[in-house]
Amino acid sequence: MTRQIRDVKVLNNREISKGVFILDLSTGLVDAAIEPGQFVQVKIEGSRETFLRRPFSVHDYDASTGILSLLVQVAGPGSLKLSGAGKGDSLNIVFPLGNSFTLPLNGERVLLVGGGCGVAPLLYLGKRIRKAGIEPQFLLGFRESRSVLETGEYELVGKVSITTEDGSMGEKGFVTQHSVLSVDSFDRIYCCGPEPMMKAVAAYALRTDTWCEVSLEHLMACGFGVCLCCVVDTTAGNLCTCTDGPVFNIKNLKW
Amino acid sequence: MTRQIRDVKVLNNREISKGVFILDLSTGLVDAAIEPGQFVQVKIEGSRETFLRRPFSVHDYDASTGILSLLVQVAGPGSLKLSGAGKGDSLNIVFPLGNSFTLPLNGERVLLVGGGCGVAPLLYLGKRIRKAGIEPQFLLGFRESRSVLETGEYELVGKVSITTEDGSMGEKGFVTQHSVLSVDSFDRIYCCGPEPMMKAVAAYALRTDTWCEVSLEHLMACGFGVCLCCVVDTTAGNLCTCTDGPVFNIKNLKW
Amino acid sequence: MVDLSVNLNGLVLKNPVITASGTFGYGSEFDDFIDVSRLGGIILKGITAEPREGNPYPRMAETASGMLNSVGLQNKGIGHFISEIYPVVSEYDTQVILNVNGNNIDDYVKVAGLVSGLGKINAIELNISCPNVKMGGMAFGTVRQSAREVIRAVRNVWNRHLMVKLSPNVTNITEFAVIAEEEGADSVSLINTLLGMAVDSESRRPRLATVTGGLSGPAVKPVALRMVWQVSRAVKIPVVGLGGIMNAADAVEFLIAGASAIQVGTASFIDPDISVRIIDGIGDYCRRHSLSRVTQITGSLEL
Amino acid sequence: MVDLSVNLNGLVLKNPVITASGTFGYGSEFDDFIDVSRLGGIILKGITAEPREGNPYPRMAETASGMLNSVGLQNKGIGHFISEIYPVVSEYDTQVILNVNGNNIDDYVKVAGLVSGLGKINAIELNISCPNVKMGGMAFGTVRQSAREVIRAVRNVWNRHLMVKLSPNVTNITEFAVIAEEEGADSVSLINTLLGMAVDSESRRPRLATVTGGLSGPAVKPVALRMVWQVSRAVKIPVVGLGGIMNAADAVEFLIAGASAIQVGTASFIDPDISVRIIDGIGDYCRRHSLSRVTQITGSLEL
Ligand SMILES: Cc1cc2nc3c(=O)[nH]c(=O)nc-3n(C[C@H](O)[C@H](O)[C@H](O)COP(=O)(O)OP(=O)(O)OC[C@H]3O[C@@H](n4cnc5c(N)ncnc54)[C@H](O)[C@@H]3O)c2cc1C
Ligand SMILES: Cc1cc2nc3c(=O)[nH]c(=O)nc-3n(C[C@H](O)[C@H](O)[C@H](O)COP(=O)(O)OP(=O)(O)OC[C@H]3O[C@@H](n4cnc5c(N)ncnc54)[C@H](O)[C@@H]3O)c2cc1C
Ligand SMILES: Cc1cc2nc3c(=O)[nH]c(=O)nc-3n(C[C@H](O)[C@H](O)[C@H](O)COP(=O)(O)O)c2cc1C
Ligand SMILES: Cc1cc2nc3c(=O)[nH]c(=O)nc-3n(C[C@H](O)[C@H](O)[C@H](O)COP(=O)(O)O)c2cc1C
Ligand code: FES
Ligand code: FES
Repeated sequence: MTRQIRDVKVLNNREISKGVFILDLSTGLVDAAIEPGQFVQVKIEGSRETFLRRPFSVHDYDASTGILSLLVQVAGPGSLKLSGAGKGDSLNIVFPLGNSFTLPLNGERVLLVGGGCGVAPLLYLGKRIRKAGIEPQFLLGFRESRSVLETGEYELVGKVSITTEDGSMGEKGFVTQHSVLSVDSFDRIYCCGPEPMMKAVAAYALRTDTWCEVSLEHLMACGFGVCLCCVVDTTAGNLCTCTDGPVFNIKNLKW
Repeated sequence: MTRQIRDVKVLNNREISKGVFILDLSTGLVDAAIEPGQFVQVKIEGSRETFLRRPFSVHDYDASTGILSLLVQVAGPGSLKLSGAGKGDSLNIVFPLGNSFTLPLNGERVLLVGGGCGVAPLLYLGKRIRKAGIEPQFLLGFRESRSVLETGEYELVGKVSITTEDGSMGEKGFVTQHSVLSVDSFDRIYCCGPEPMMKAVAAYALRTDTWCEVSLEHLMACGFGVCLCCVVDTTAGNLCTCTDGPVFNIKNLKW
Repeated sequence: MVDLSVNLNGLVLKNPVITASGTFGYGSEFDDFIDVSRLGGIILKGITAEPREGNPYPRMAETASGMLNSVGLQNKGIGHFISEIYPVVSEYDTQVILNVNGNNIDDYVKVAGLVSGLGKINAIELNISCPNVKMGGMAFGTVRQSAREVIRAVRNVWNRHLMVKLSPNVTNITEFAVIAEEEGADSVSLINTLLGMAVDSESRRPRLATVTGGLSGPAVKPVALRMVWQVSRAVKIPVVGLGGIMNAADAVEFLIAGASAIQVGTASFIDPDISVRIIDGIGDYCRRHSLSRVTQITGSLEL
Repeated sequence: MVDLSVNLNGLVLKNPVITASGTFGYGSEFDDFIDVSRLGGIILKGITAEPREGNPYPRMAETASGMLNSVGLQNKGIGHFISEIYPVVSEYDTQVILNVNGNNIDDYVKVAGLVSGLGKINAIELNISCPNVKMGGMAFGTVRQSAREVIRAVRNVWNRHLMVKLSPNVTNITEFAVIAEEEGADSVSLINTLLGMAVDSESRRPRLATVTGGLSGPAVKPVALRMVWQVSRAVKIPVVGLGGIMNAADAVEFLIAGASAIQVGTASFIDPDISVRIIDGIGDYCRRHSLSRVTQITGSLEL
């Protein structure tokens, strides 16, 4: 889809966990080719500390209504300001940006691994995979039960397994320690979360010789390939995470 | 009164004319020694264009309730942001700042001349003068009838005469052309408004040998006498309009 | 009808708005957002003789009303440009200007020489001021003698429009503008980024892998305006002003201070369509002030 | 208990927070807001031998995350200071530092000589970097030879702590720091304001009566941090860092970059109590990072 600058209206904003919000935005764009893994750059008006836009993954997109959802974790002034957006507020976004996840082929077994707010792009990816006839397995890792995000929507899409570091919910430990990995095997792993967690998942995938794509959250200035600030060192040299990514096959990363 | 930094709550904000707002602030300070002509420095949070505080005159202060009112004309980003403040919002102000008008003596005839939003400090001044037993004459000049501010409150305090440049309300012309100046004479003139208007009033006062104080609106960085940015050239050299003023007797100005 | 065109010492622009090097890619990144051909000119991302990987990540830090970058001239080299990019940018109906960089004089000369064969390129911008590439620990553009030598060497091999981009990280920028003029430059552009730094207080680490980087955005506008004003009074060649221009009012300020044209940099990251909106805004300004030609604004500061 | 005290080459401060010259008046303007004696030190507004009226109004222009000023050292002269202000500031239980200025070397020497008789003043800050006062069209602090001469002359008549305030408007600030060190300065403070300018596009007039003025505030912080880092690696005498410090995190960044103490400037205009809140915030930072002495932060940048 052609990238565009657009004023969109906030339809709804709800806190799904402490400091984590889901914003539903009315894009007015029905049936648009917005792919899982892509992101939007949000302008944060009226905040003295935010000069640049802030990137957020497409958490969900309903092609029939044109509603695009973002999952926003409060991390600093920009996300804080965004978390306070109310119904009817206008947001200026540039979207859709970036490449997207490679969808699986018929009959493949798919694992979606998310850590904390790294789950953001996985719901929409899961929905698209399910639509193509595959029931994905979600494996979601959190610090503690308090920080676990609502999983209802994910359960409609596939199986959901959870780990918490303190064992207060699901299995105790990191996602890479979850029993699902020893019980089942997968053709494709998709992963998004904090970098140490993605590196652990990548190591698991390499060890088990499993195909794996990760979504990188590098610092971005522009988001559409002109500033060259967001680079990641790959086997093909420095690539932009905003245009060549944010999704990369781990075999191309120098991890 | 000791100057202080204080968070105050907005009790009410109403638009009294296009782009002109009155904000009532709950200071929690009852019976405070806030004098007519003094001003407050308002911090404008969440506006990218406003680094410094913005000065606004004390438009009214009710010693029994501690409510302090500001009259805010939208002139740029700071006043625009302030004009959008809602009931319950918190504002951080530094106050009370500056000197104050010299109150008249018993039995003196008093004229209060305001131009546009320069009326801001005159309501509270008029109230204090009335309380001291003198009924002041207000002479308020505006561009056109559309920009005339509500005069109800002023009428409770004294006589009110109005000029508009286009004659659409009151007498046509500038304040210095108003008939009240040829009919009556005054012991004291207090004036606040755009500089050309204050200069015209000062010229009238000098011509008629009338005592006259004006309130200057110079650009300010600090508002409490440390930056020396707000100076006015006086017979005593450069003085700060924020501490030596904003009220000056015209005989001390090099106008 | 307002005449927005400007003539920079022979280089004719349909309007005074040029996009700044390193902030506009090779133009095509903006095709989704604007009609690039509406611009007065586009300056492409900095090019070098050989491919460069640039500096390590992180290369960016946001600061108050600005940003630091330490990209370090990542590019695929002039050879790749000629074969892959030149054919594409030649299609734009605007002045396409190449930003030429080097580690030493030979590099600069080599690039300029190769560009001479490219008919569509009427001008190069000689970048002697990149704070992220060093020569003996000091950028070319901060030492008078080396600035003079590189300008002279390039002038020898390049006979179309030569714009020299000056560094603000000097005691007296007018000296460098005068040197450019003396060595036959057709115009000067300023400012490049101010050398700055950012620290993360919690991790106690620099926020850029290279520790220091170049500051751009509205934060630097007062410094840029001052330098444009100083330089425009010191030389006769046209001055192209930039640094923190975010809207048409900012652009007009630079013209008033003495610039004949302006460049839009960092602002394009935030509003990819801002450059064309600035063209429209300058037109509005001219109409509002009853000016029939944009050139009437240049140097109109009333003292 | 965190030990916040710092020893600047013999000048002991109870904490590393000093208020910057020209932004703190003579201290008493802040009595309503804070207990001035809590500060590590206060630097009084710039003083000259003779009274100065300063520059004409307007002297201030707000810019993106900063402000320009062209006050021009308005003050009533050292004589007035000694008789009227010195008795008042002597009451504060903090290091009271005088910011010394001049049009020529004799002026500086005269002021420093007179201050020698004031027992409470343990340090002067030699301001060779005010962009609003010129000497032959160029500030003292941007020409090596004149910087050296003025420091040497003052060092001859002043034997308590000599802090030299450096200008950021130079190609290489470390050269000036080294000169200060060579001439026997006890510390250097940086940065003074960056020379800038603002224009009103509608009236086409400069926003300052003097056209150019000094830029301060968060906009300059990246430049200031970079210079503090460079200078702290180039000299052995302590570095006092300033430029855009608005909160404790900013202050800590300067300490990490190499400053032994910091100054709070423009921030005091907006939050008159910010200097003491920064002291508290630095204490909190030390506790959070399990540091028993604030001096452990200085120069702790991890490369
Ligand atoms: C492609 C992409 C997709 C993203 N998707 C989401 C998402 O769906 N939901 C979500 O909550 N967050 C997402 N992020 C991260 C989000 O952009 C940052 O949390 C946000 O920009 C922080 O801005 P701030 O002003 O709140 O905090 P800041 O003060 O700017 O930063 C707070 C912390 O976040 C880090 N950070 C800042 N900017 C970025 C950035 N551009 N990328 C990564 N980390 C950053 C900083 O290093 C700092 O540690 C995504 C980032 C990228 C690059
Ligand atoms: C002592 C004093 C009392 C004041 N009382 C009132 C009042 O009661 N009601 C009211 O509406 N306004 C008052 N003003 C003016 C008010 O401070 C400015 O309108 C306001 O600061 C503009 O801020 P802004 O961000 O909206 O616009 P900006 O973009 O900052 O400025 C818009 C226009 O206002 C002028 N301006 C900006 N700051 C000031 C300033 N500090 N003083 C004067 N002019 C300025 C600018 O030159 C510009 O022309 C007072 C000013 C002073 C100094
Ligand atoms: C990410 C980035 C990359 C840049 N790369 C170049 C470059 O390659 N060559 C160059 O001459 N200037 C480069 N610049 C400097 C800009 O062209 C411009 O001089 C500077 O950013 C100031 O303008 P601004 O404040 O409008 O951005 C770069 C700036 C940024 C922010
Ligand atoms: C209004 C104003 C007046 C100043 N006067 C002086 C002065 O007299 N002497 C001096 O050395 N610095 C003076 N300065 C510079 C400050 O001390 C400081 O170096 C500069 O503002 C940068 O710090 P900041 O960004 O924290 O304000 C002045 C700054 C301002 C804003
Ligand atoms: S964020 Fe600018 S190129 Fe990727
Ligand atoms: S506004 Fe700072 S001294 Fe008056």
